[in-house]
Amino acid sequence: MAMRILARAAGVALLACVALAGPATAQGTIKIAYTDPLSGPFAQVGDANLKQMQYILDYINSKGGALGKKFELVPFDNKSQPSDALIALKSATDQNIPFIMQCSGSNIAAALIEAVDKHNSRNPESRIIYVNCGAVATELTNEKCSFWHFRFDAHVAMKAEVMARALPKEVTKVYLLNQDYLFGQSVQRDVKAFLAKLRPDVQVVGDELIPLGKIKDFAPYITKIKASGAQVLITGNWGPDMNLLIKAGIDSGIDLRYYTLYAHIAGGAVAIGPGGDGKVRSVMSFNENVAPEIGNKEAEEWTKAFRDKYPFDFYAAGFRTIFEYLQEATNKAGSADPLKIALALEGLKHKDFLGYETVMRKDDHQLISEYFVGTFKKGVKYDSEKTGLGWATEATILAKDLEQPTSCKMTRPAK
Amino acid sequence: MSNAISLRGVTKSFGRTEIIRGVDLDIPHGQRHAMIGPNGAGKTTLFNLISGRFSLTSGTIELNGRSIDGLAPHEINRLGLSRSFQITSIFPRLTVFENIRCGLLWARGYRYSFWHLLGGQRALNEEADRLIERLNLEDRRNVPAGLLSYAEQRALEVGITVAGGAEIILLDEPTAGMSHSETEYAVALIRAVTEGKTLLIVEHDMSVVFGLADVITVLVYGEVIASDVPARIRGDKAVQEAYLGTEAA
Amino acid sequence: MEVFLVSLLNGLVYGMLLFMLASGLTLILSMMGVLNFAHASAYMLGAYFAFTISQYIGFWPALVLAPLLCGTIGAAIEMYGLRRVHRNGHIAELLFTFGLALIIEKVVQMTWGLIPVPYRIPAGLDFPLFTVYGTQFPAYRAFMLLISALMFGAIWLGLTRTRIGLVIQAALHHPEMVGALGHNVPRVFTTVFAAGTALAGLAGVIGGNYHVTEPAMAFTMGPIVFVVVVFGGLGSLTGCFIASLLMGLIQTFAVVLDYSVADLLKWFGFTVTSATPFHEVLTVPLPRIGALLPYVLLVLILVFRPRGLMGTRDT
Amino acid sequence: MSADATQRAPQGRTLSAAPGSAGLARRAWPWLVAIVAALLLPWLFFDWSTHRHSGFALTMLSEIGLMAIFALSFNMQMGQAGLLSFGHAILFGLGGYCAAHTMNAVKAGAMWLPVELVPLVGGLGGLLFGVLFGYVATKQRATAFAMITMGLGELVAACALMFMGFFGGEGGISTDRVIGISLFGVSYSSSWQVYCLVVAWTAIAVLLMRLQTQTPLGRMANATRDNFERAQFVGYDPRMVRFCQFALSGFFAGIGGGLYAIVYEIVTFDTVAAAKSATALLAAYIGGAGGFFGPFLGTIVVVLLQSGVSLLSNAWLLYVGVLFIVMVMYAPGGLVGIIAQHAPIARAGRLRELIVPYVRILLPGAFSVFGFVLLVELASFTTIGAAQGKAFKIGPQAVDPATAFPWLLGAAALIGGGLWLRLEARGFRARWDALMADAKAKGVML
Repeated sequence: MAMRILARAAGVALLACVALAGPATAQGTIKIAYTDPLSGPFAQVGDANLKQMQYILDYINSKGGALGKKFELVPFDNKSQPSDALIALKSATDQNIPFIMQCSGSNIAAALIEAVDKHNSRNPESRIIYVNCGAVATELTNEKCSFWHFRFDAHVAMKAEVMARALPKEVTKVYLLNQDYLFGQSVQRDVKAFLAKLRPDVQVVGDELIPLGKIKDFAPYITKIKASGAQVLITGNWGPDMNLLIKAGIDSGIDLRYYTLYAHIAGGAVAIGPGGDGKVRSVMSFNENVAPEIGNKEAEEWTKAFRDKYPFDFYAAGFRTIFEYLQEATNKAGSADPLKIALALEGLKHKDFLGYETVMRKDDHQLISEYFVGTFKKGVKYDSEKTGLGWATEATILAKDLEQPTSCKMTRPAK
Repeated sequence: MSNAISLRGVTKSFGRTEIIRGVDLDIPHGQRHAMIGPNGAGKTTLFNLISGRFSLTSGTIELNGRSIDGLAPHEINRLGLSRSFQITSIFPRLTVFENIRCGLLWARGYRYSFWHLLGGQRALNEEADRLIERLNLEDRRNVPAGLLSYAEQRALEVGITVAGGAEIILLDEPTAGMSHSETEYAVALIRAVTEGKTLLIVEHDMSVVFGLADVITVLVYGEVIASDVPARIRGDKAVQEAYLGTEAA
Repeated sequence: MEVFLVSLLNGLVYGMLLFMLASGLTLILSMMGVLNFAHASAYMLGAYFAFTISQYIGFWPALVLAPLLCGTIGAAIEMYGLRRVHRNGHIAELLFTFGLALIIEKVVQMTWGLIPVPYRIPAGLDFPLFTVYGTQFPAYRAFMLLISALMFGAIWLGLTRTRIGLVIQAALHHPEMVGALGHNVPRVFTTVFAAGTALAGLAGVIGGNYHVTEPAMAFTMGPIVFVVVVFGGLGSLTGCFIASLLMGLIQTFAVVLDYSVADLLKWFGFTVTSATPFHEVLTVPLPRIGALLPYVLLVLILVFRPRGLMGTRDT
Repeated sequence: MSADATQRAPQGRTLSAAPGSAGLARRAWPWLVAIVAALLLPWLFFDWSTHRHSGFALTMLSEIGLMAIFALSFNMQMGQAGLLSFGHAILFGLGGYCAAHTMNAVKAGAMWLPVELVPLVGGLGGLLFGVLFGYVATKQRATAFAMITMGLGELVAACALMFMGFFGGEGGISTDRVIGISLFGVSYSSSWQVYCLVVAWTAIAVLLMRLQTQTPLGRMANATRDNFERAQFVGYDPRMVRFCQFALSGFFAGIGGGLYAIVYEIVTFDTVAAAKSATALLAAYIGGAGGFFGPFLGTIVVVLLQSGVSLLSNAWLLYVGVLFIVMVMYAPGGLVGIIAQHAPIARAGRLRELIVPYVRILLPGAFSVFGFVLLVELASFTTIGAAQGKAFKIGPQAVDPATAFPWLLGAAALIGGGLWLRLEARGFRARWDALMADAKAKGVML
């Protein structure tokens, strides 16, 4: 009987040998390594991102790719572990892949920034650019900024400003509830700072930190929020911590509006459900109703094509901006050399597919683009996750209003 | 200081059941002392009290004139008392040699050392091997103890108990379940390895008891009903009534 | 007063949900000695089964069918898996259930997808039952309380009034005695494991729509259930019941009480000063670490009273 | 307890005589071979066209080295002392944090320490926390110990996110191994140099742990595992034995953590999290907790699964789950157990006669594995992978998973292979029993 295991072990060893040899890839493409959790409890994030990126890349490639080559995505599962992300990085640099992309988790982002920096200075022959598509800790383009790191998502402080700007006039009492780690703490700090600056009339009646992913019942928090008399709950929570929080609030029937950063991400709509009609807002770079709202037929068609093809929402269409930047910078650099591309990316201006102006700021490599606040409600053109409700744009904050100062002191490599 | 073990008014209750009811007992140095009594008389419980496995309900127990109240079993062991178990208690996944050596380690001062390599401790290893030879287990030296036959395990148990050279030895039915010849060998072994030591032994086999003991104590229902030299115990009416009469038949 | 009453109700609801999960594990752990890591997976399966069944024939049949399905799976696992592994020791059993948990999670992901499924509270129960100081108390929570109370009663009757129940009860106190009693040990084990799994499934059915039904729900619920079981004590359903309510209430009240652990310890006679190790940790306000409190209690009780609250023997 | 000889193999051969120089050489050569092999292995992946080492292979091999230390230190508790810990990673991770802080201090000029000794700092950190947590945890044993370590693990992991000072929050503590101080004048800027350091420390740590099993403490840890009550009556306080063993295992776990800090140049809360602890448990069990080197073998398998197979399939966790279940059901002694079962036959000199039977069962085995993998991948592809815009391929051949053909093929391979395997297994078992009987007759069982 023990032999059956041997057989299986042999199979595994075989697979492993193949793995060690490195994933075989087609020649003549420009590869982009992508690492995020693709298995385990957080797999949904990476998986949904991957599908949307693939759709966008197919489109970009149909428009000619760059330097006459196509872009190719090479996914690596990092299981939410920085060490695995670094192994992915090694694998990418072994294959001379010019880009590594990562969206989920500022801990992994911090590890990657450091590792890419060190790798590029130690191994100038196989440099790589880190494309950050969603790790939003503010310091990554401030104190911890790096020449090789380009962030294509608004950071926490920017999102906090979006939130403060979008807060309706009649709101005077807000409650803050965030996860007790770097990200949640900075949401807490930045929201308070921007409320004080932009909305001195607003009073923070409660301010709470909760352990990450440990709370199973949010009813007690709702009780406390109710008792505080808050009109709005601002939260940076994501995953179960957000889903359960909003669900508990809606179930208790209290009159409260929820301002979130991640309610529009995969799974949010289902978790909130019809009870959340008109109650939940989310700060987002895109939603499927933006295009019809601003009357951009082309963008709407392109978005709809994704919906028709895949069984879930196209919330990350903003990734298109990323790939268009990479496309443009690569063409401008005239080669796939990461240093040349990085220099081409600096200060690059680009009109995104919705028609808004964006810029990759040279000082800190932070993309400055427009941002939206959406309301989750009935009666929108494109609903979310088949719930009958969807995101309607409530406020659009333009790039020029999000130009925040940076403390970044970047060291640039000698040319 | 003349007594190795001294019990005064020892009682032990489990819940409301009193198992040991006021036992007084003195065992002088160098005596071979046997304890007999019917099943459930509390012999093993008394062993457990003396060796610190159970705590006393009331009374005092002294070893060499020192109270053992509140001491943990290993502390009592370090005072020079070693015991065996009725149900074989060895280290089944270690070899016979290592079992014996474990019995020696503390006594030879190795304590919790992680800087001595046992392979290099020649004196220690030779001592263990000598004891194994005396136990007649040299053929089985490198066999895991769990694979030994029952009689071999009992011999090993005695070996572990006496290995450290404790001054006071408590043996709980060392020959239980052995064949006649095995018993004979075991008794000779016990006699040899406990030479000059204080021995307290619980035994059901009367030939062992009367062959080995200097003094016999009879325990019935948690009380000492007699304690005397073998010849007089044999003639004791109360003992015969309570115990020997039925058992000897 | 307002906050107190509402928190009390919330704590009860959460505690009873915990109890539903933990009672099954108490039975399994106490009798079979299996640290069943797949227990929370059964909770998840219960929720997903209920979701699928309720899509076709409604919530009420699902309330019965889903736990039965979970129980059947549990029985199969015990008969064809655990029983084989049993002779290889407890660590093997534990790893077996660990592997099982991994497989169940992946299978759930492959069957129902990675994102949460819209498992909703049945329309018949989706209304506010009453309003306390302006906060609605949903009827569904009352229903959860009712179900768990009924379940507690049913287990109690089952254990005290049926033959197998009496055997199980005896075995809870002296697991080594089951065989000696001349009973069919494998059958008793299968029954217990199936029943425990079914209970977890039931918890999933009524907890899945109260919370969110998603592939990570087992992962997040797992450790806390162990805490409840060990805290309550092995072999004691009553202990488990009290521990569940206690954990529910502690976590609920921890949120509304702005004190630090240092203050709590003072209550028990420990004074925390700046010289105390970990004083930085101990002086953090309670709401911030409310969810960690169970683990603190777990460590404390195991160090000072290893048999747990009402356990019949040491853990 | 299973009665296979594997469990006892390490204790079975104790040298009672002091090691002579000949004996030393005899026992040293496997170590030397292993070290040389470890140093040669990366050259298999060397890219001769660019004259570069494969960073991926080096990092993976380094990961194997440091995780092997971690798994072996875990086994100092589980295998040697019978203490099942669910929170062993806290010792590993805290050691790593200490090492990272130290490197930063050295880099900042606040202290002097060569890179080569940084793992030692990690070890001392692990020892310190091992003493601290060991004091609490080793008050109990068995399940209570497991639960205490679980509680401690959860608490430390949560603290690692909450308290910025020592843990650096979510971003962790990043560091730079190129601190300019080296005993051998090496910069450690390349992965190859780091790998050599990892090999050296792995060899040292493994050797020390191996030797520790032959010390009085190591032996008494075995004794308390086997029978904690008996250990008391030979004068040992089992709690103290547990405590010392726990603290020492913290030392070695900390060395692993220190190497982690050097290899990855960042230490985050993931290093103290439950998943890391689980990895050690799995490695120890798969490899075989009964033998000393089992966890080493297990680590190789687990790291290859985690970092290798996960690149190929996002259903890798499912394979891990199945592997464990199959292992605990059919090979409770782990890989080392399987190997050790062959020892009597090898001693009887008839191992060669097993080759043909093995081929005969491996063939259907491979078939059923192929069928199983195919079915899982198909299911995974249709529900998760399809939308990633890739085609499903069996080898070079693209297959449409929407058609019945691949599913039928998978099912046929699985079921057919399974039935065939059952058939062949009978013959194999007969052959095996015959050879074992022969070994028994020759008296080479032990």
